[in-house]
Formats: sequence, structure tokens, C-alpha cells
Amino acid sequence: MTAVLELQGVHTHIGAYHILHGVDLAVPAGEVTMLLGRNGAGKTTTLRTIMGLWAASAGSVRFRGQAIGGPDASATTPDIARAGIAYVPESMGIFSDLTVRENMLLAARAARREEQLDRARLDWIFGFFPALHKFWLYPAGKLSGGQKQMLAVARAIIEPRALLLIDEPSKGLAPAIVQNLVQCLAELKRERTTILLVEQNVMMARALGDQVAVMDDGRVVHTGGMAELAADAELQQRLLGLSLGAHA
Amino acid sequence: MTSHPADGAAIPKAQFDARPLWLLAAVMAIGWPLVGSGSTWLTLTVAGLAMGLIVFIIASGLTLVFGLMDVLNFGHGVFIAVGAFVATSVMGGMADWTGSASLGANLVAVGAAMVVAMAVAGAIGLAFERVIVRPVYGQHLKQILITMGGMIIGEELIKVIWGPAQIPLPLPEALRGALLLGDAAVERYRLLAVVIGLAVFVLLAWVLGRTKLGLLIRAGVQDREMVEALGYRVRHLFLGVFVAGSALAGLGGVLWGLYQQSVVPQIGAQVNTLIFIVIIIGGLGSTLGSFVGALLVGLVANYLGFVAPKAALFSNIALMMAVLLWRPQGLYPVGGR
Amino acid sequence: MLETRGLTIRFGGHVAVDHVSCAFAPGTLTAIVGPNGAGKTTYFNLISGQLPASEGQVLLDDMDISGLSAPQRTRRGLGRAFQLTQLFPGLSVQENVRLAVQARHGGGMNLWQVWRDRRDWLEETRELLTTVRLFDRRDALAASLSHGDQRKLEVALLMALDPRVYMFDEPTAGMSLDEAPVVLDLIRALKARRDRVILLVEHKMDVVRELADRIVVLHQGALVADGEPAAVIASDVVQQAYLGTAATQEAA
Amino acid sequence: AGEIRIAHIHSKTGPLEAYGKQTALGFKMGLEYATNGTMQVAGKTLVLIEKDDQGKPDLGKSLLAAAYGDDKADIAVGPTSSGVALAMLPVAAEYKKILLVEPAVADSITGDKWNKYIFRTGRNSSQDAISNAVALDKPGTVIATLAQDYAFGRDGVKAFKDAIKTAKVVHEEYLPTNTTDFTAGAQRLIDKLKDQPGRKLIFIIWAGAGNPFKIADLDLKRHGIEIATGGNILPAMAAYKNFPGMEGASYYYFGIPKNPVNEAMVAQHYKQFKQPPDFFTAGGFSAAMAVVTALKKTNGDTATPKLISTMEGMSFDTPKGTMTFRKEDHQAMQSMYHFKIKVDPAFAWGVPELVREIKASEMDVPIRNKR
Amino acid sequence: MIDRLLSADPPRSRLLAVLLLATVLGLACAPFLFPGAKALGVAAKMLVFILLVASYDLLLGYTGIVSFAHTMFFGIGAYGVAIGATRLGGEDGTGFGALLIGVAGALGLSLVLGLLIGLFSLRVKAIFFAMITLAVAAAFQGLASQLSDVTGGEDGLSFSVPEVLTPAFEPFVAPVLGRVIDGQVFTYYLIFTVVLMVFLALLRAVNSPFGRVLQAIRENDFRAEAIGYRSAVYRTGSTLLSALVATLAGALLALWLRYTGPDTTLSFEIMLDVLLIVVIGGMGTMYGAVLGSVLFVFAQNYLQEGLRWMGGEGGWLAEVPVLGALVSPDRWLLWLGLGFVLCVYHFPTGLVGRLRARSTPGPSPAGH
Ligand SMILES: Nc1ncnc2c1ncn2[C@@H]1O[C@H](COP(=O)(O)OP(=O)(O)OP(=O)(O)O)[C@@H](O)[C@H]1O
Ligand SMILES: Nc1ncnc2c1ncn2[C@@H]1O[C@H](COP(=O)(O)OP(=O)(O)OP(=O)(O)O)[C@@H](O)[C@H]1O
Ligand SMILES: [Mg+2]
Ligand SMILES: [Mg+2]
Repeated sequence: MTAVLELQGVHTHIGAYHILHGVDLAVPAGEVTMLLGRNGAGKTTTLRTIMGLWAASAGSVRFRGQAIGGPDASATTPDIARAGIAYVPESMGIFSDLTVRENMLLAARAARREEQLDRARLDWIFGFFPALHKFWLYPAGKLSGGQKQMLAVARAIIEPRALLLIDEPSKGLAPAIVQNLVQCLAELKRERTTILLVEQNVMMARALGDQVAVMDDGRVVHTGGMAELAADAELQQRLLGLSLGAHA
Repeated sequence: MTSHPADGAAIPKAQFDARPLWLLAAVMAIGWPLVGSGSTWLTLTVAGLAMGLIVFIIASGLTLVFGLMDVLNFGHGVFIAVGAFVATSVMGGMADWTGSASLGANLVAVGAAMVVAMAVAGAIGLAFERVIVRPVYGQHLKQILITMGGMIIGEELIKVIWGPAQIPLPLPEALRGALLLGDAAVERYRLLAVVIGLAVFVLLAWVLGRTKLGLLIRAGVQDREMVEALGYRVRHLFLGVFVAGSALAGLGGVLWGLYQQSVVPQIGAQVNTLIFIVIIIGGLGSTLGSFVGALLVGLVANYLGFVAPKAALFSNIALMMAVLLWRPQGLYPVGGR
Repeated sequence: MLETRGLTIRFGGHVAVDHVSCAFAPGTLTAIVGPNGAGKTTYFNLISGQLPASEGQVLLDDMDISGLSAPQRTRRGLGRAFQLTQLFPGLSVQENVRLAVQARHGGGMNLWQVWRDRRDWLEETRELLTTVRLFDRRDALAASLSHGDQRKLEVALLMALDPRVYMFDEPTAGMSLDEAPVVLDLIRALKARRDRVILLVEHKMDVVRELADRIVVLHQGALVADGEPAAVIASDVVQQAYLGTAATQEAA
Repeated sequence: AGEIRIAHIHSKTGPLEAYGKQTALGFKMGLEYATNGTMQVAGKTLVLIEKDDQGKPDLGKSLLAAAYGDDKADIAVGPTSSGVALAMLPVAAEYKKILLVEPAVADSITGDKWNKYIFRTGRNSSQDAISNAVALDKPGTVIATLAQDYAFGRDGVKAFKDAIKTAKVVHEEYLPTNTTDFTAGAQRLIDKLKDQPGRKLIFIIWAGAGNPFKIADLDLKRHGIEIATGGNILPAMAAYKNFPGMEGASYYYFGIPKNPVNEAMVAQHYKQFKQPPDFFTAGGFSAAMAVVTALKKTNGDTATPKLISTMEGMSFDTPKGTMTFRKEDHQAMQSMYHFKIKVDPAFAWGVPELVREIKASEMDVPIRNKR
Repeated sequence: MIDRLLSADPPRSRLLAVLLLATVLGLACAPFLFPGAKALGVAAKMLVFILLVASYDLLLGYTGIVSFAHTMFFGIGAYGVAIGATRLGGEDGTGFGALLIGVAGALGLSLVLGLLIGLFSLRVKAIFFAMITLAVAAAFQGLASQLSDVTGGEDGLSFSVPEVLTPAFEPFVAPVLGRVIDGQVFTYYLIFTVVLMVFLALLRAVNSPFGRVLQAIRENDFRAEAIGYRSAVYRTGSTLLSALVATLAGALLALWLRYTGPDTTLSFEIMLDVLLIVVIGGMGTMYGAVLGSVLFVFAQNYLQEGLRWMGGEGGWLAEVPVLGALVSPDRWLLWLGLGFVLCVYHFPTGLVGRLRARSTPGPSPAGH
């Protein structure tokens, strides 16, 4: 099992605040790694640090063996994205003045004009998120909350990428669409796309997760297999403050 | 999985909004009975349209920078001034070419002035972007201040280099005077301006409308981080746009200076209000909008100036107010503002 | 107490809310469910006045309030928490809430009082922050909160207004498993007061099942089902259009 | 022994920087010339204090107060802009010291805003307008005016019209100061003039941004219409190259006056800068001549009443010949020059050739102040 | 007591407090500390700018409205006094009544125009509003120069003020503490008192519930509406309040200068100065207006002399080829512009923000 992405002792400061206190994390290739933790634990900050949107003040982030983050690395966010990482931010990052079409066109780096978009892949995406087809020419800012979320995910998968960083994709999605999303991610995994997923939705976590990392207070406090955690009620209580079974 | 949507369903194209163009036509139509005489109307209309195109050229760089990058560049005028001053130096040095009665030789001189002016203004734009504008992307207020600071510095440096006094910039021989269409006179120089203005417009409309560039930059303004996270180097893009905008201002400066036939260091500041009005009318950032806006400004100024010269002082502002009452976000609104 | 009659809005050709008529009584919690884009948030916007209706009325205590602006409706007792968080990002957590407290007391037009002097408002604010577990972070800027904490603050702003009609739009989305119950407890406590109208948009069916007295289903803008939770959830339209295959999984 | 302190307040910076610089230079050259390079009058050393009003009236006002109050200036000279000058006038009265205005032109400085401490060596707008009228006033001539639509422009046209005796002024065109496109105005002028008999002139009074001479590009010649205007600084006269034969009246052109003072100034200027002196250089020079002449007459006495009585009616030499401060309003009466433009490739500007010197006595410059 | 006066909004930084105290004392004693007409003029201008900038801070820093028409109100105040004095002042000089009527008329006009502008701002979005006010201000300036019968046009109006306020009025024979007490000194203290009181009132306003709502609207007006504040009302209120204070500032300036013209009150340059001072001082702090104004007005008036002193004119520096041209006092604007840019760079939160950040350790994220 090789790690596609590796974080070692990553510290991140936002302004005067010290948010990440030495995060160690390895994301194995071709699997889904769940990043869990309570509100404010530092999950989003971790993803942003990987994308180079916050600078890691100490430690290192390595992607396929290359250093992409840390005090010595010089890679900028565009470099990191070009290395093959797609990112679905927590705030969705929709370009609200642009139409759905234009949002998608921007996400597809290879396409210059709409005609150059991969029609088959687009249809595959529309299959999961039909609303995007319906509102193709709509300004994205006018979509409903759930539709924006769909667009955010769709943008990240319009072209194949080696690693997906996804921050709470299920929030605001209707149950049927959450199902589609799970299926979509499962299909991506089958194509050997590596996924690092932050999620509060227990059902999704259990359905997709291979590996688990639990964060608290800017550190990874537990790593292991999903199955292991799901089986251990006492561990759940200690790490997450409740039991996963309770809601299942 | 839910059912597939109809494959290859025709994707509707956005409708082109032609009403502002109709407005333009309407203004011309109203002008006729107001002016009365046909040849006078023709003279005024052609002159107004040509003036509009000159204004469009000096405003186009600002539209570009503001429309795409959301940068309120109050220092735009300095690039106009630089363009004009460079033209005095270049054309001064080519006295043989400008003095010759041959149109070809004259055009070579003007063309050389334009090329050099654009290059110099663009180069200064490069420095301006790096030193002055870059730290304040996304902060309008600071943009206003820092670019005004840049403008003051620029103006003072111009005074250091070219002196504080007015410098004549005579039109080359063959571009002076007018062509007569019956009783209507059309200045030759304005015809040159029309050609260049149209070329600039077509080029801009094509680059922005037909390439991904326009999209990228607009997106970059809204959420720069996200565009970078999609793998684009926003920084280079912005730099490129700014340089292009500055170069256009330099071009505008040459044309404006030649139109005025003399250049003062304040030449840029003098047109600041005018070009801001034009881009507001246009919709703060739409190329087509500021194109139509500039033509409107040119026409209305001439008709009003003929019919009621007293009112002409406020014609631009009145026009702007009227347009905004009709469309509060300008003729062609650019989303998000 | 709150009623909508034939409430409709069109955006161009798109009918986002389509003649929805529905009445809500105090003391009941009505869950509004429906697929993404069904018009739930828009329906809220129409009630609270963020959008003007194309047709139809909103009635509060049998008074037509359709012509009133959003702030006027708020002052008549309609309160709103937003699906996409709406805070005062540059102000501290405490000031965010305190502004809402002040709004309820209606002191905004006072130009001469020193703000600090209103200890009573401060006390109220602090109590609320304690309830939603944000007291420790009271001095942080709202913008610097993590997503989940911002959601809690969003709810706190609504609680501070203490309106007669509470409208929650997916209050727990993005909240972690141990925090969500805090909000749900608050909602339960509201319900227990029996004098408030509570509307809740929520995609988590377990929450809906547990809290709702009644479920209203919107689909493509129209009201397609309304009634007892169990019956509505079992209905075809909910099973197919909304839950999809999820129903089978949840049952398992 | 002792010092005589002279404050010169002018636009070292601001929109009129170029003019201010010429004045300052001329003033210094004038002091040197008048004192034969000693910078002394009656054994007292002239101390020159220069201040920059930046073209701002409030600043000019406080600088003048500071000059009289803090720097103990005995006499002040300046400023460049009329607006600044008008703000300054009351200060002179408050401090009871002389302000010699140069080159601000507004009539009201020696008109209704005048007080007895105010003298002016520069010409006023009336003098400008009247001299042009005298130059253009011929039987059978039909004139239309083109001016900026504000007080300055209107007053100028009024003075011009009042002084016209035999020619006919058929139209007054006023355009907004911010006009950039003169086509509409030109059309109106053409419509008014084209069917008139006789010689047809458009007389332009314009200062500031915008280039009204553009109207010539509309091929006025086909209607037999000519353009006329007053003199200007050399860079502005570059545009005159397009109008060979254009007539008007000018305040100064270095090649026109023939007198020792002018010859000395031109020679000195060429020596220092390899260029001829300009409009405002001559003005500054004249102001210096006035100051030194007065001081010589009082034998270095700087008491204001003494200076005033000396200067009233005083004649003094300048590059423009002899000027005289009129007793009533302290305006310097001076010659103006009727010119005709000749194009000479040796010069970058259209060269105004002297047609005739218009003596002060030929111009009936109204007295507008109340005393 | 002090806390009350400052409306419970203390400087919150020791250094800032010291600087403010020094400024207030310095301005209070300026006639005796700094000799000369120029120095007193500069001090008076500082006072007027403190008020003008503070009023703009209310609009910009607290309410988040970018308007370029603020100098219009400043001008209205100045012209109010000027026109009152020229029209109503009789042969035997101007009475206080004429001035008061002028000020009242100006306040009335500002009220009406402020309302109009406030209402217009509801129709268009922020950036359009800013641009429109730019044009409106230009139009107003054009109007002032057109109506030359009333306003004196480009030349402006010089006018007389009540005798006690003129330099000619000297009640004491001997100088007091080395300064001849004349009407100018009285005018100065009149200005000082008005500025101090109105400034404290503004400070109170921004620390009142009203002021807090303005901040809320600045941060998120959509949300402010959704908790029940009618942002239209508050915005208009803020526009009016700041317009009135600016009018008052204009009146004070006119009183001091005994002159009003388009360049002294209406020009875009002044608008820019105000904007810059707000930003340098620190937006939304009120105290920034004090420090910023003092610093800026000082630089504006003494930078040229500074360059001269450094040898930029006729001194050793002037001999250096390129540098000589650059440090010439005639190019002082170059250095002011450079100062502009550097200040915006280095004081993103303004002087006050910088000072406060230094002395109070920021609130640490609790819960760690
Ligand atoms: N811009 C910021 N400035 C200051 N502190 C911040 C900022 N952004 C985040 N923080 C702090 O960093 C900590 C971690 O935040 P982060 O958003 O990474 O949490 P999270 O695990 O993603 O939480 P959630 O589940 O609520 O999204 C929080 O305490 C938060 O307040
Ligand atoms: N301002 C608007 N202009 C145009 N269309 C809009 C606008 N607001 C909403 N819509 C459309 O109306 C429909 C209903 O949106 P709404 O936000 O109410 O959905 P929702 O039921 O809340 O969905 P979700 O569960 O995803 O939040 C969507 O298709 C949306 O695109
Ligand atoms: Mg998060
Ligand atoms: Mg919704």
C-alpha cells in the first residue's frame, strides 16, 4: 500500500493563530480515506493546507513523492492542482456570476470551448446530478443550495484527477442525491481515483470509507480502518463523542 | 442511478440584447429633426460617432481592467498621458515623416508613435501592476487610493522628464482638414480614429467573447483561490490583462494627444471623469457596453451642443443618469456588481 | 397563525414556488421536505419577505403582510435562519448575537445611548452563547469560525430574535455529530413552549421523523403532500422523488 | 543699510506651474537688470522670498499673510492665477502692505475687488480684449466670438464687443469649459456666418483644456471664414502655424518690442537657456522693474503710504516699453501688439509679425474700481 | 468621566492615548506654542479636517458607503457662510446673524441633497453609487462655477466676518504669552470648540446602538435586514448625519479663510485627501481621523520646506543629476504620492489599527 499523499508534522498558522499542530496523515492510493472530527478540529484547514491555500509553517506535504507543501516547497496552488489534485471546498467556491456551463468549462482545463468538453463524461455526471443539465445555462449564483453543492462536486470530477479532496459534499443534498453521490464516488474509486473525504454524514462515511483519520484540536489523533472503528463503540465514543451506530 | 437526461439535448444559446443598439439608433433619429439641416446633421453625427470611438479607445483599457479584474484604476489617466508624451517624442523625432505631404509617410509616423506608446505604457503598466496594484486586489477603496497615488507619482515623473509645460503635438500634414460630402465636412483625422476604434473593439470583443480568457479572469475576480485551485495562474493572467489595459490607454493617449494637438501633464486627469462616465453607462466592464456608451456620449454632446450649448456642460452626466434610471446597472450589466 | 395562500414566484419562465397554500399553527413543528431545487428555501424567502411574491399572500394572525418589507416582517415576528450562512463576518461572535438581541428590543434608532451601558442586552447575549456552546469563542470574528461553528452562530442569531415564527433552513447541515444535538435540543425546547410556529427544512430523515408533528412536501415548487409524518414518508412521491433508493437502505 | 524683503508668490507647482516658472525667472532677471546685478537699492539689499501657492487660493492667502506677518516682507508680488489673486487682495489691506499683481488677469483685481494696496503690472482681460478689438475693427468686417461659458469668457467678449466701433459682431458662441468636441459649436458659427457679406472672422478667447482651433479642420475656408485670436505662450502658438495670415493682438512676443530693456532680456535669456523668453518672463521682468523703480524713487523707503504715493502715476521701463500705473486703479497702462502670423520653418511656432503697436493711449480701458 | 466623554470607546492603546492627548493639547495651545500666521493657519486646517474626515469615517468606515460627493457638502457649508456674509452682510460689516443664516441655509440644502443621494443609493449598487457620486460632485462643481453671480464662479468669494473675528480686532494692548491676541485667535478657539464638541458627539453616535447597526449593515446588509433593521433608513441616516457634519466643517473653514472658492472646498483633490486620511488613520475608528488629519495636513504644508531644507533647491542634492530633479521642492507631490502608496501598503488597518494591534494581544482562539 503506497501513500499518494503524505503529511508529516504539518503546522499551519492563520494570521496569529496556530491552527494545525503537527498533522501526520498518509492517504493510500486508490482508496477512500475519511477525515473525521468535531467542528473546529482542523479538517478544513488540513485540506486547504494541502491545496496550498494556507501555507504550512513546518512539516511537509508530499504528493506522489514530490514535496508540494511545507517551508521548503515552492509549489503554488495552481501547480498543486496541475499535479493532479481536485478540490471541493467547504464553501463550494461557485462562481456565481458565471453560468453552470461556464463553471464547468473552467473546471475542464483541457477544453477551450464548450464543444471540447467530454460529452460522455458530462452525461455520466448529469446522470448523478440531473439538475445540472436542467440548469446548464443558469447563472450558478441562482441555484438552490443543494444544486450548488452538486455543481461543486461536478466541477471536481469533470476531468479525471489522481486525487480528490472533498470537504463535506453531502451537506444540503436530498437523500436521493446523497445516494447518487455515494455511487459516483464509488465509481471513481473503481477507476482508482484516490479520495480524501471530510464528512459528517455517517451513512456516507460507512458506505465509502476504507481508511479513517480522526482529528482533534489540530492533530490527527487516530488512524485506522473504517471497519475497525465502526465495530468499536467505545473508540467512537472517545474520538467522536458519540456512537456511529446510533444514527445508522 | 436516475435516468439519463436526453442525450445531446440542444443547449439554448443566450439571447443577444439589442435594445441598447436601438437606443443608439433612436438618438440619431431624434437628432435629425432637432438639428434640422441634413448636412449639419451628417456632420454632427459623423463627428459624434468618431469622437465616441476616440473616447472608447481611451476608455477601453479601463473597461478591460475594471470589467475583468474589478480594479478601479484611477491611475488610468497616467497611461494616457504617457502615451501622449511618448507620441510627442516619437513624432518629434520623425519630423520628416510627419512633415511630408504623403499620407503613407504620415501614417508610418503615427503608427510608430502608437507602437512605441503602447510598448512604453504597457511596460509601465507591468511595473504598476507589480508594485502598486497587486497588493490591493479585491479592495476597491485601497485601489482608488493607491492608484491615485500612482497617478500623482506618474504625473510628477512626467514633469521631471518632459517638463511641466504644454508640448505641441501637431497633426501630420495629410491628416489635417476635412473631406467634403456635399455640404457636410468630415475631419480626416476622425476617420483614422474610426478605423482604429473599430479595430480595437473587434479585437477586444473577440478575445473576451470567444476565448476562455474572459471567463477565467471574471471568475478569478470573484474567487481567486478557487480559480487557482482549478489549476490556473491567476497572477499571470491579471498581469497580462493589466498590461494590455495600460497599452490600450497608451494608444488612446496618442490618439487623444493628436486630437488635442498639444499635450499637458494633466491630460489624463482631464479625461478621467469622462471615461468613468462612459464605463458606468456601459455597465462597468462590458466592452460592448462602453462602446455603445462612448458613441452615445459623442452623439449627445454634439446634438445638444448644437441645439442648446448651455446644456452641453451637463450632457454627459444627464445621459448617465438617464441610462441608469432605465438600467440601474448600465447598458450591459456585468454580473455581480 | 401563519398562512400562505396561493403563494407563487416565477423567475422568468421557471416557477420556483407554485401556488402553495398552507397554514401553520403555534406549537407544532412542520417539516418541509423535497428534492434539491424543490423551492423550499424560496418558499421561506417569500414568507420572510426576502423575495416579493409574483402571486398570492402571506398572512400573519390573519393580517396580509405580503406588502411588507423583510425587516418589517421580522419585527412582526417572523424569524429566519439561512441555509447558506449569513453572518456579520467582521464582527465578533458576541457582537453578532448582541445585534440581534438589540433588534428584538428595538433600540437601533438611539443615537445617544452608550452601547456599553446596556448590560441587560449583554447578559442575554452571553446566555445564548452559552446555550449554543460558543461562549468560549465570543471574541473571535465570525469569519474565523469553522463552518460548523458558523452554523451554530446562525442559529443563535435566530434564537436571539425570539420570533413567533421560527424558520430553520437545514440548521444542522455541516454540524458534527456531537454538536447537532445541541441545536436539536433547542428546537425541542421551543416546541415544548407550545406558542411558537416552527418550520424546519431538513434533509436528514431521522431528524424529521423524530421532531416533526407534520410534514409538508414540495416538489417542483408545488405542495404535493401534507400530513402525518409516517403517512407522508410512506407516500409514493416521497419515496421516489425524494428518498430514491435511500428509503430501502434506511429501512435496513 | 538694511534689507528690503520682497515676497514672490506664484505657482511653482500645480496646473499653472509652467507659467509660474516663467514669471519667477523673469522677475529674478528683472531684479538683476534693474540693480545692475548688485541686488541693492539705495544701499539696501533686496531679499527675495519665493513661495508656492500651488494654484490654491486658500494656500495663496495664508502664504501672503505669512509673508507679510512671519517673513516681514515689505512688498509682495504675484500670483499666477486670478482665483488666487482675488483671495489674496484682502490680506494686503489687512496688513497694509503692497501687493503687485503679476500676471493674474481678472478685471476685478483692479476692478470691484480692488483696494488701494493693489497694483498690477500684468495686463488685464479688458486690455487683452480691447487690443484685439482695435486690431480687428475694420469696416465691413463681420465677427463672431467663441469663448468659454463662464464669467471670464463672457467678460472678455463683453469688453471686446464694447470696444468694437465699426465692425459688426453678429454672434457670440459660448461653449462649456469641458468641451472636447467643437464640431457643434463650429457648425453654429458657420451657420451664422456663412451668408454674411464682407470679411468673416471668428474671434476666439479660450484658456485651459480643449483646443478650439480644431474648428478650422471643418474647412472653414470654403465659406471664407477666418480665425482670429490673441497671443499666447510659445508652445501654444505652435498651433498658429496652421493659420498663416491670422491676425490678432498680443501682450508680448520677444521679437516685437524694440527697446533696450527687451533687447537685454532677450539676449540674457538666450545666453542662459538658448531659447527666447516667453510671455510670462516678460511679465515677471516688468514687475521687477516696477518694484525697483519705485524703491529707487523712495530711496529705499518701504513705508507703504510713501510707496503708494510714489507708484501712483509712476512710469517705468519694461521689455514692453514704458508702462504707467494709472492713478485711479493702479493698473499698468501698456502697449499691445497687433500681429499677423507668418510661418517660418526656423521656428516651431507660428511667428507673429508686428502689424502695428497699439499704444496705451489708443485703448480706452474702463476704470471699474470704486475708490 | 473621561470614559463617558469618549462614549466608552477609549483609544485602547497606550501609545495611541499619548499621541491623542498630545494632539489635543498641541492644538489647544497652538496659538501660543507655534508662532506665526502660517502655523496657526495649518493648525486651523487640521481642526477642520479632523471634523471633515471624522464625518466621512462615519459614512465610509462605519457604514461602508463609498461616496465621492462628500466634498460637495463641505462646499455647501463653506458657500453658505460666504454667500450669507456677502449677501446679508451690510455696508458696516457682517454680523453673526448673517453667518448663522448662511450656515442654516447650507445645512438645509445639505439635508435635501443628502436625502436625494441617500435615496438614489438604494437604487444602484455600491460601486455604481460611488461612480455616480463622482459625477455628481463634478457636476456640482461645474454648477458652482456657472452660477458666478451667486458663488463668484471660478474666482470664489472673499467676504468679511464680524469684527471680533478679524485680525484687525486686537482687544489687548500687550501680547499674551508672546502672541498678539487678535480676532484670528478668537476664530481659532471658536473652531477648536466646535470641532471638539462635534467630534465627541460623533464618537457617541458610532458607539450608540445606531452606530452598531451601521456596522452591521456594512458587514452584511442582507442579514441586517433579516434581523429587522431597515438598512435604507439607517443608511440614509448615516448619509445625512455625515453630510451635516461636513457642512459644518465647510462653514468653519470658510470662517477661518474668509474666502470660499471651488478649489478650496469642492475639488476632487480634497475628496482624495479625505479618503486617504481615513485610510491612513484607520477606517472605522474615529480616532484615525485625528491622527490622520494632523499628519497629512502637516505633510501637505511642510513637505516642500522639508525638501528645500534637505538641499533639494540650490543645495548639494540639487546638483546630483537625476536625484536633483526628483528632490526639487517643486516635485513635492511626487513624494506625497509616494507617501500615499507606502501608507496604504504598510498600514492596512491604518495608524490606529496598527497601534491597537501592538498593545493589545489579539483575542486568542479560545478552546485550545
Ligand atoms: N480565517 C481564520 N482565522 C482564524 N481562525 C480560523 C480561520 N479559519 C479557521 N480558523 C480556526 O481554525 C480552527 C479549525 O477550523 P477548521 O475550519 O479547519 O475546522 P473543521 O474541522 O473544518 O470544522 P468544521 O467541521 O466545523 O468545518 C477553528 O478553531 C477555527 O476557528
Ligand atoms: N433568484 C433566483 N432566480 C432564478 N431562479 C431561482 C432564484 N432563486 C431560486 N431559483 C430557482 O428556484 C428553484 C428552487 O430553489 P430553492 O433554493 O428554493 O430550492 P430548495 O428547495 O431550497 O433546494 P435545496 O434543498 O437544494 O436547498 C431552484 O431551481 C433555483 O434554481
Ligand atoms: Mg470544515
Ligand atoms: Mg434550500
